[in-house]
Amino acid sequence: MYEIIAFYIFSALTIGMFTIVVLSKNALYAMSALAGGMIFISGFFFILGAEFLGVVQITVYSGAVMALYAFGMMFFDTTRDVKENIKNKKIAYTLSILSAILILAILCAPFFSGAIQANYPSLQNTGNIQMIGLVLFTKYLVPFELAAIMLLVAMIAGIVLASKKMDLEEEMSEECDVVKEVK
Amino acid sequence: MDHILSLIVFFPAVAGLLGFMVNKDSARAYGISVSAIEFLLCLVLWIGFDGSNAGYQFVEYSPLIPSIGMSYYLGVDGISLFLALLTSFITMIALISLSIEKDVKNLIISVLFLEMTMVGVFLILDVILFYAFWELSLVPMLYIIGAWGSAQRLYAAVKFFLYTFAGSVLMLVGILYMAFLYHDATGVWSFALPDWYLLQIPFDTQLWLFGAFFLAFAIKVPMFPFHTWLPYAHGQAPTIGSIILAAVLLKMGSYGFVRFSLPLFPDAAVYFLYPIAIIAIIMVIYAAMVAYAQEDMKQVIAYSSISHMGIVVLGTFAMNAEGITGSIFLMLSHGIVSGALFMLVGVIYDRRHTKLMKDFGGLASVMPGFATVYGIMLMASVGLPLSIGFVGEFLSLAGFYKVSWIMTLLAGTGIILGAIYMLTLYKKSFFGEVTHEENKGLKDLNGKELTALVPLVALVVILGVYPKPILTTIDMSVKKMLVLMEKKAIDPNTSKFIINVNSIGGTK
Amino acid sequence: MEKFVYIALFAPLLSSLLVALFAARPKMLFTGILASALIGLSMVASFVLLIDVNANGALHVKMMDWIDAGNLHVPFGFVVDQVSVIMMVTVTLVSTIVHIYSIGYMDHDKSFNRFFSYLSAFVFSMMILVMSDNFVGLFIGWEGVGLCSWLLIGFWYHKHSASWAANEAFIMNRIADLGMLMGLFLIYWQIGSFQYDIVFAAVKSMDITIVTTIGTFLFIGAMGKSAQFPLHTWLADAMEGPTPVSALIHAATMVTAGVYLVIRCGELYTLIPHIGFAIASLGAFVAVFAASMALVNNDLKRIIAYSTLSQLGYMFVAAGLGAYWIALFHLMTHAFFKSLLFLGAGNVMHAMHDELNIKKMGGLYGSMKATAILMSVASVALAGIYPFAGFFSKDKILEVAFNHGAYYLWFALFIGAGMTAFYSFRLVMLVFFGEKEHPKYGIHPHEAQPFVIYALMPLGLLAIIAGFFEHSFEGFVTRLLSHYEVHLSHGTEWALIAGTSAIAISGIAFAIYMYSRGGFSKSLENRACYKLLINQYFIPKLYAMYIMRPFTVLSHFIWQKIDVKIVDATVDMIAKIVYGTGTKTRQMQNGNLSDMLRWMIVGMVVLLALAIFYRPMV
Amino acid sequence: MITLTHYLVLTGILFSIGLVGVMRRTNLLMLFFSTEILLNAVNVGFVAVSKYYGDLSGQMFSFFIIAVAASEVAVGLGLLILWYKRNGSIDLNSLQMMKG
Repeated sequence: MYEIIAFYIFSALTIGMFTIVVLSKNALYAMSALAGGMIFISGFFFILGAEFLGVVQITVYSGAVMALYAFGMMFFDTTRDVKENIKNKKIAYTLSILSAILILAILCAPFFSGAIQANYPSLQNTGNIQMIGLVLFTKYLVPFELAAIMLLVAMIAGIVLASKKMDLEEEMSEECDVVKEVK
Repeated sequence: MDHILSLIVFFPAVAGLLGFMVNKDSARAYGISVSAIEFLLCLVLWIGFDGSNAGYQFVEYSPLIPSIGMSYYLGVDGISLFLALLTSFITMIALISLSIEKDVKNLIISVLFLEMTMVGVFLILDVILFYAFWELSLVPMLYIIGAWGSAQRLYAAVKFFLYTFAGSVLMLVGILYMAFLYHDATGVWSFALPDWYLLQIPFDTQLWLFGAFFLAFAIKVPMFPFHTWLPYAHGQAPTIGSIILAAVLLKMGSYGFVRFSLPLFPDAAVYFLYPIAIIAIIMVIYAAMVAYAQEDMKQVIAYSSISHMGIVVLGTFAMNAEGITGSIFLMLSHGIVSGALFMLVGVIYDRRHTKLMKDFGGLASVMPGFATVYGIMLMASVGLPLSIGFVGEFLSLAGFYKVSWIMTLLAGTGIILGAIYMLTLYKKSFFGEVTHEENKGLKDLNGKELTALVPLVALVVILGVYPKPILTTIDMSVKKMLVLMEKKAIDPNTSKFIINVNSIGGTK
Repeated sequence: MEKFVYIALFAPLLSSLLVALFAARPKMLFTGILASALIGLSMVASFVLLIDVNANGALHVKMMDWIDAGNLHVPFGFVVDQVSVIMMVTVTLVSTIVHIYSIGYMDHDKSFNRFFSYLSAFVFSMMILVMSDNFVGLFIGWEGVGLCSWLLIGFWYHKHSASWAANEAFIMNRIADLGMLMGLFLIYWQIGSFQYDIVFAAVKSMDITIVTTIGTFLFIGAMGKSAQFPLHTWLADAMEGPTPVSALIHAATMVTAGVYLVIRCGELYTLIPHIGFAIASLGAFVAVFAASMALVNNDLKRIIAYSTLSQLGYMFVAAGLGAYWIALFHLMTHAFFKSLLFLGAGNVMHAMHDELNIKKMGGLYGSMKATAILMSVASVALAGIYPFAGFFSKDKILEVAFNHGAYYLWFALFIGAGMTAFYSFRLVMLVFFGEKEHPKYGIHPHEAQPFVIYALMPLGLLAIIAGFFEHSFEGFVTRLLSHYEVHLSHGTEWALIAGTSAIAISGIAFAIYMYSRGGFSKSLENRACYKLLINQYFIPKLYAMYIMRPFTVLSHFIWQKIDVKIVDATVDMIAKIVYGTGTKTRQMQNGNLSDMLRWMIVGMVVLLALAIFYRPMV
Repeated sequence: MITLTHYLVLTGILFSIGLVGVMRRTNLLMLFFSTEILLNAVNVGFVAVSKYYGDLSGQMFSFFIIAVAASEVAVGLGLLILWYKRNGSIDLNSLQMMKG
């Protein structure tokens, strides 16, 4: 019973939040809504018994990612309303709805759902986090390590990119301008 | 002699690679000597060939990728022997007659690579490798037309390439499906043609597979209505390209019919016999009429090739020893004759830089030698007895007569129409007064051209008078193939048909 | 004896090849002499064989295998029997004389050597044709003579009309050859062999409809070579060739090949008398048809050509009605007097500087006595006056027609005989007698060289006496060919002979009477029937209008409209569609990320849809 | 009773919202937000499937997706800053260099 109530509440909240993210003109609102939506998503994880992921979701998304966005936003000075020139809204909505229906059709179709079998059934007597640890460090060890490296690379890349001096390019573009003027 | 087939297939390519190191000035001599050695090798092959053995000889077999049944499998029988000989011979002659100066080294290397692919197509027995050679042969030809052709060469080259390439895609599908069927039936993967021969395929499947192979071969032959790449390719190709294209490349298509379509899918071949025969007849008449309307000498010969290939196809689908042997012999004779005719057009093009018949007239008095050789080739082309052209045409038509006399009659109009366009061409170019001042000073054939043409003339006459050694060798293998077809046919009516068309008596 | 067979056959080939070596050189007298000598050698060998066959019967030689595929075996085999040896003798005899004659005739031609090469090649082909022991061998000769005829008609290739006529002759012959080829195929698939003896043995037990078909197909072949209606137009045009060629090929030998074929297949045609009768009817028709065209023509050589056509018709009547030996006999006598007529005409042409219009000649007797006498002899023989050769053979043919109860045929031939006599003497009168027209054109005729006249002497002699060999000929030939029994009473026979002779003589008399008084009035030329005849019944024009022109137009149509505009355009259109799609879809790549994302989503939707609607394994 | 279908419907809805964002937004930062929505929607789906089929692979995938998302944000934001420095705008329509 609680599960049902929780599910619907979280669903409503998440959908609401994300809709704000997509539709809001104010970047700050959008970001805040996104952060909220992330937290509500973690709620689903808890309902589904994936405590570990729930925690990761909160820390990584709501913590790290959102913080990054916040910093970015400060940089771009997006407190003003975002001016967007949107064309063909109808196409956008039609496509989205169409894809949603198709995804649902695929996911809910019996021929598909019936074909799924558990590869690594979770053992009832062990906790979720323990299980994840077991699977992560056996079956998914290599992907895990690769993910780690990827994160490292991403971090370095982010630092390098953000701190890159733009002087060279600016000079070049100035030169280009000069050339254009001469022409 | 154990590895002579490998040697024959790969010698030109290896020599072509080494050719990059040869000095530009001696490239031509190098090319001629390589092709001459290749021709000698083929002659050695013929000498070593056991004429009383209808099966594959000089077989080389070594697995390449055993898990999917791909192997390196070479072998020669009466059907392929002479086509390989023809290839090496024509390549040699074409190189001797070569008159291009520009970038001649690259041209010769291309020709040598082309020779490898052509010989490979005829000698390989592994179907995947066959397909590889089949497709590879397009590349040097594309290059030859595209780099040394005349004004519209790129259009012609691309058209040639894409058209034939598109056709063979379906063949690849067919090949893979065939291998799948073979695996289904035996549990073993194999792409070896002799293995496939033993496979009986359900009737409906045969129809589809036959269609897949047919398209590739039909475009190559080229059969109506897939022929339009040919006039462009011939019109734009340099002389050497035209010679090889007409003499050998077209034969790959008709060889495919004999080697694949008939023995692999006998029921489908019999089932599709009449539609194909009708197409062949259309080819014969239609191409002959178009040839008559042409103004360009080379186009006349290009369309005449289509017309003659129609008779080749007809002979092949006669399903009897006379017809198939005749059609293979006609392939050889057409290779020699059309090669020579293209060479002759090249000779006059080198002198006058035009191929339009209206620019000539009265050449017989200015260039008597040229006119004589041209006349001989022309007569061989219209199938005069005691010239090489007659034997194949006679046998092909004779063979098909057993299947249908009315169709033979229609196809036989080819010999009338052939005479019409060829004689008209000859009259327009060689007879009459010399009307153009430029033509008065034309030189007759020079030593180089004579060296190239005299062997062709000699062959035209010799094989016209005494074709027997070639015919009997071909006949042996053809009969073996017919027995195979009759035995493996699913539908008893097919077997009955094959037996019937191979026996004397009872024709109306 | 085998070596004589080979000598008879290959001496002409050797001659042709040897002379061909000098073909491109300017005139060399020895080539002509060499060729004549070798053909003469062939003639001698033929005569030796004639004697031998007479004594020992037929000779059969197999040289080597030729084509060998499936069940089909064709050897190069030769048979010298009563029929072929007669043909050989006739061919080589006429050929030798024509060769010698040509040395004089072609004296001033710059392609003298080439001419002899072609001429000898023709003799070789003709020898193969008559000597072969199988149908395919016959076909070799058949096509070979066609080729040589093409070469020789178009010998003066710089003349447009000559090369045109050459092509016409070759192509018309090809049309007929296709029919013959079909006949050969049918023979092969019925019997499995092309050998005459096997085929003729087998046809006796075969279904009559198939024999009929074979007979028809073979006769179609014969029609082309012997220029029977409707394939006759080429023969008159073939007169563009040098006159010796006309004498040899288009009078004496090649055109009679069709008759030879029917005679050779006599055993086959006896089984199908209805086809034989059709052949005879066509022959009778052509005999009158061609003679009528000869009545008014003014071209010296064309008159003789039509006469040849008409005489071929006579031969076909005889052959069609089963009187094979008579056909062969007429073939032989005709060869003698007709080639004589042509060669005489050649002398006249030379004298007149290649003027061919007989209206422009006249009174040549004064300057060309020998030629005039020879041509008169030939004309008399042609007209069929006793005791000249034509009388014996032609009269027999009329007798046969009458005997067969085919009175229409007989009547046609009878009329034809009258016409023949008339036009022959019209020609003689206009050329040799009457008023001299030629001085008006500044021509001073002169007699040919003496050796040319001497060369013609044997033909003249034969034209006179050949008829007396009738009975020995019959005895010799009917050892192979079937006898022909005439059931007419002696009285009827005599009446027929008298009638035929009467109409021939009256034809001659009429011609002499009319033309000694200056000929017919000009007003006749405006009559419709004159127009019809002088235009050869408008048949050549009809062919040009309704066959050649439509063919040319259709060919151009097929090329430019169907091949380029439809077949090729379809291919190009496919390419253009592909190319155009590329150009159009390139606009998707407008660099706008938002649009690209949209396309991405479209792709995703499509894939999702595929995932739902396409399930191959279920 | 909440079934898998409920979760999948939810996932579909969330994903569509993300798609709307992807197509609608031309501000690059907002575009990033939308991609986050897409990723999260998928995560929910994975975890739900993981739960209802008793297989941890789904959770594993979610885990890696989160890792990828984090990296993406790091690199993406870096690039974005770079672009902004150069052009003074992070509007999509200013990014037309790939026009073919």
